[in-house]
Amino acid sequence: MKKPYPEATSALEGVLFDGMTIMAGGFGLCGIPENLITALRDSGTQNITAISNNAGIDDFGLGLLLQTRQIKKMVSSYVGENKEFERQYLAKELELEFNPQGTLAERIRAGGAGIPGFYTKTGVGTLIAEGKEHKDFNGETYILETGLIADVSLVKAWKGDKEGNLIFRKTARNFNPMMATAGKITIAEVEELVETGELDPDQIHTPGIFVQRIIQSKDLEKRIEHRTTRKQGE
Amino acid sequence: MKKPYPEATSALEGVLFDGMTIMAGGFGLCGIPENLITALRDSGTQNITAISNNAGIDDFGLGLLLQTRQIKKMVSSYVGENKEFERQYLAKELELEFNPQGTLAERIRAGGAGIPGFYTKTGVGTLIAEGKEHKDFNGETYILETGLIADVSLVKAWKGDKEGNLIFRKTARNFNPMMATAGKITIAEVEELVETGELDPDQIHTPGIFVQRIIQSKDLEKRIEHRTTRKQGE
Amino acid sequence: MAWTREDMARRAAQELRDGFYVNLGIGIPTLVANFIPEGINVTLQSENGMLGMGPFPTEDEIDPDLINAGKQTITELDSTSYFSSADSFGMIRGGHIALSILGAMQVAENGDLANWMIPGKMVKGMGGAMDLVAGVKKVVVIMDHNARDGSAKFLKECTLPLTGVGVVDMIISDVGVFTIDDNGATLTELAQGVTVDEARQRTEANFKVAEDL
Amino acid sequence: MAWTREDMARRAAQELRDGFYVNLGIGIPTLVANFIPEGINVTLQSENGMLGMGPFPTEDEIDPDLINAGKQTITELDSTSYFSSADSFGMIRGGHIALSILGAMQVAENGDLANWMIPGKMVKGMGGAMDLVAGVKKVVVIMDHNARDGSAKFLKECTLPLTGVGVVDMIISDVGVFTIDDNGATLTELAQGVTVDEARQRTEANFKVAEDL
Repeated sequence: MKKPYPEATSALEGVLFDGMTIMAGGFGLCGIPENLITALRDSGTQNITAISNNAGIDDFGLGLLLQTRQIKKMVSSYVGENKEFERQYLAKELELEFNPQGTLAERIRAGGAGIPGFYTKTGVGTLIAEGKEHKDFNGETYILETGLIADVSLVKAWKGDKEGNLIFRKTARNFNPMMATAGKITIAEVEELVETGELDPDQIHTPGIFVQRIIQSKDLEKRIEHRTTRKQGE
Repeated sequence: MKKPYPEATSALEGVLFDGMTIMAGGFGLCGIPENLITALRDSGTQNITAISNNAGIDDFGLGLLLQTRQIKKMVSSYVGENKEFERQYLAKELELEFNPQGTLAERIRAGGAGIPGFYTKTGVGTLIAEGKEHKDFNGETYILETGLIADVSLVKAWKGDKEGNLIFRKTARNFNPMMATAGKITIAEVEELVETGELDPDQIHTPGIFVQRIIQSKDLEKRIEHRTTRKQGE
Repeated sequence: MAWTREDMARRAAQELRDGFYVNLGIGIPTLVANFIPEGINVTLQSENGMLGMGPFPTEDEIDPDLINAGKQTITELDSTSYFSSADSFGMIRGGHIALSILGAMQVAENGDLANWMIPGKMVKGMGGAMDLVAGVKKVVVIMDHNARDGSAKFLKECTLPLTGVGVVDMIISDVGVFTIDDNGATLTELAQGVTVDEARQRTEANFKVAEDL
Repeated sequence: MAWTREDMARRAAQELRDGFYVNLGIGIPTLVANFIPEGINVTLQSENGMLGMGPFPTEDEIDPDLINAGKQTITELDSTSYFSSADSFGMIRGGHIALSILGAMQVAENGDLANWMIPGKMVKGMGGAMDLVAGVKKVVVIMDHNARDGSAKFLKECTLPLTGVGVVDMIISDVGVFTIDDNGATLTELAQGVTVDEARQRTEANFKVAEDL
């Protein structure tokens, strides 16, 4: 039951299949599993349903899998940064399911926590509510949303140990912790893979039980979408 | 909007009323808000509904409020450690609502997160399921449980800063983080109240938004229920 | 001379109260952070998982792991905490954020909001907007009072797909300020140089006019 | 000579597999930790919010902030992580724990379990038992085969209020081992000195007998 793998390609071995559902962590390009996405592209796996808050940009993140037409369907809250996405979607080559961002996050958390459904007021009275069960609690109306799980979750953390315990850094945390819980198999890439015992047990964001395989990232680019700055002294 | 208060009595001022619902953190006697419980007892507030995993022991924890008959109803998962509780319950002086521990934890988390109801398979086919809505998901039956909130939540953390950011220690974390989110007013007591900026933002378990008042604990006893040891070298 | 974008942002900043936790949308709402009144301490939430958002970084401070919900690089403060997207939207959905300020394509007189989708055009997605308007206690819209073609955006009923039903509490536009509650909409302030008549002309929604105008 | 408590714990330990995450109940199940086979690495979960539970502390190591679900003082390991009760039961309910070993008052031949309540007696509460049996992949019961008055505890149907319906996969008692699946219960092992006849005599439940017995 050794969790560490030498690199992304071997870490994906034996768990991929055409038509599978993948979750990929990240918000925009922040905190995305770069190595694992590249390896998934190179695997040639087809007809993927990808659950990810965004769809990357044309030449980075999940955009890489759109270029190669490996994605059949996206479940996301916002895909505005990707021209190839737009082209495929308008050409009906790609299915798309929009979820409000908080509903998406909660559905993934629910999937990992054995909650098959929960009620939320997000989206009541909008297109999102169509066809969903409505129920009143204390005089307010809510809609039923269901839990989500994935065949494989790909997550990115800052530090990890050989037991699979993970620590995230700043806003690169985002969807990664919930996705780690919602994958039948979860594979993590970390910037620093340390010996078990080096992480403070009170500070572990994702306990190792949720992580089946782990690699240390190589050649991370960590691209920035909107480099916005102020002048020194402002 | 100053959150720090000098001690427990002043921290409770203006938020207590007879018939109120209180959440109190802790598992057994581990991680309980000792100072705040004592101050709540001394306030004389009556007819309290107390949501807490356990009911303390006769002379410690919530047991103090049972001695003084301030609690009308307990919502708990296990109350086996408290003789006074047993006496009052059998004499019908005290109402009791048992929740499976995980359901209780999730109901509190849901209450804080704006989820009025969720489905779980815990308790299906048992007394717990009686009168609750049943629903099938993917061929399995689940029951509907509702979110819980409190007028005031009393929580105990290890460290806190003046913004109300909290860090818990070891298994003293337990129910405290969710209860912090589920109180209309949340009051925290911490072993060490530090200046804002001293806590690592990646390591904060409870963001200050959930904490309205904070005190530094005085004279903590941190009583141990079952002191179980091994011999040196075993 | 109606209000500029800065005027609108400055006016929106007057809705801030000391100790508020606030979420600012992308665009003009972001400018509100520049006009926080003296002595008022507010904490900005970024729904991608941060409380206590600081200013944009200097070139030296740029950190790819630290962005806001608009995917811009930002900085942290002494008070900052980070959390997951699930915890972030638990905070939002659970009603812990006092105020959300965001943009709009259309607002209806009952507070309906449309700001995420134009049928027939490529849809980018609602992001966190539906969660914010459903969960945050008070929702303030900052918008140009009319569309580029001059058509009204404050309407009897929204014609675009909704983001939320009856969620908007206040509109701040170049024309002035409208409040919306169970009794309908009320024009409560006029931008300098704008008359009640002009406000009516540029608005489709029914609204009352506050007595002091 | 039937199995002792230690024998039962030792037999239960054979259900452990390398890499398993396991939750051990209070009482005899706790003893299982003493019999983990050589070369098998298991991680113990404590539902009050800990993964990677270590042994009891020495006097010097006692820490009031570090207890197990039985409220006993314990220690941590290199692999330990701590989390909230909500996260802990998310782990349990979500099916991430491979094996739960716990005690029972009664088990029915279809796997129904009763272990939390005797009507008319003071009820202490179910704690995490209902969550564990509903969420954990495999549930093993360790129990004395008969009650103190000699009555059967492995029954056609439980008479006490249930903890879970059809949740028990295996019973390890002083009599031997029974497995339970969709086809009913099967006696698969006998404790030394116990005959199939004796097992039948001491059991109310219907069960098949494995061919090799």
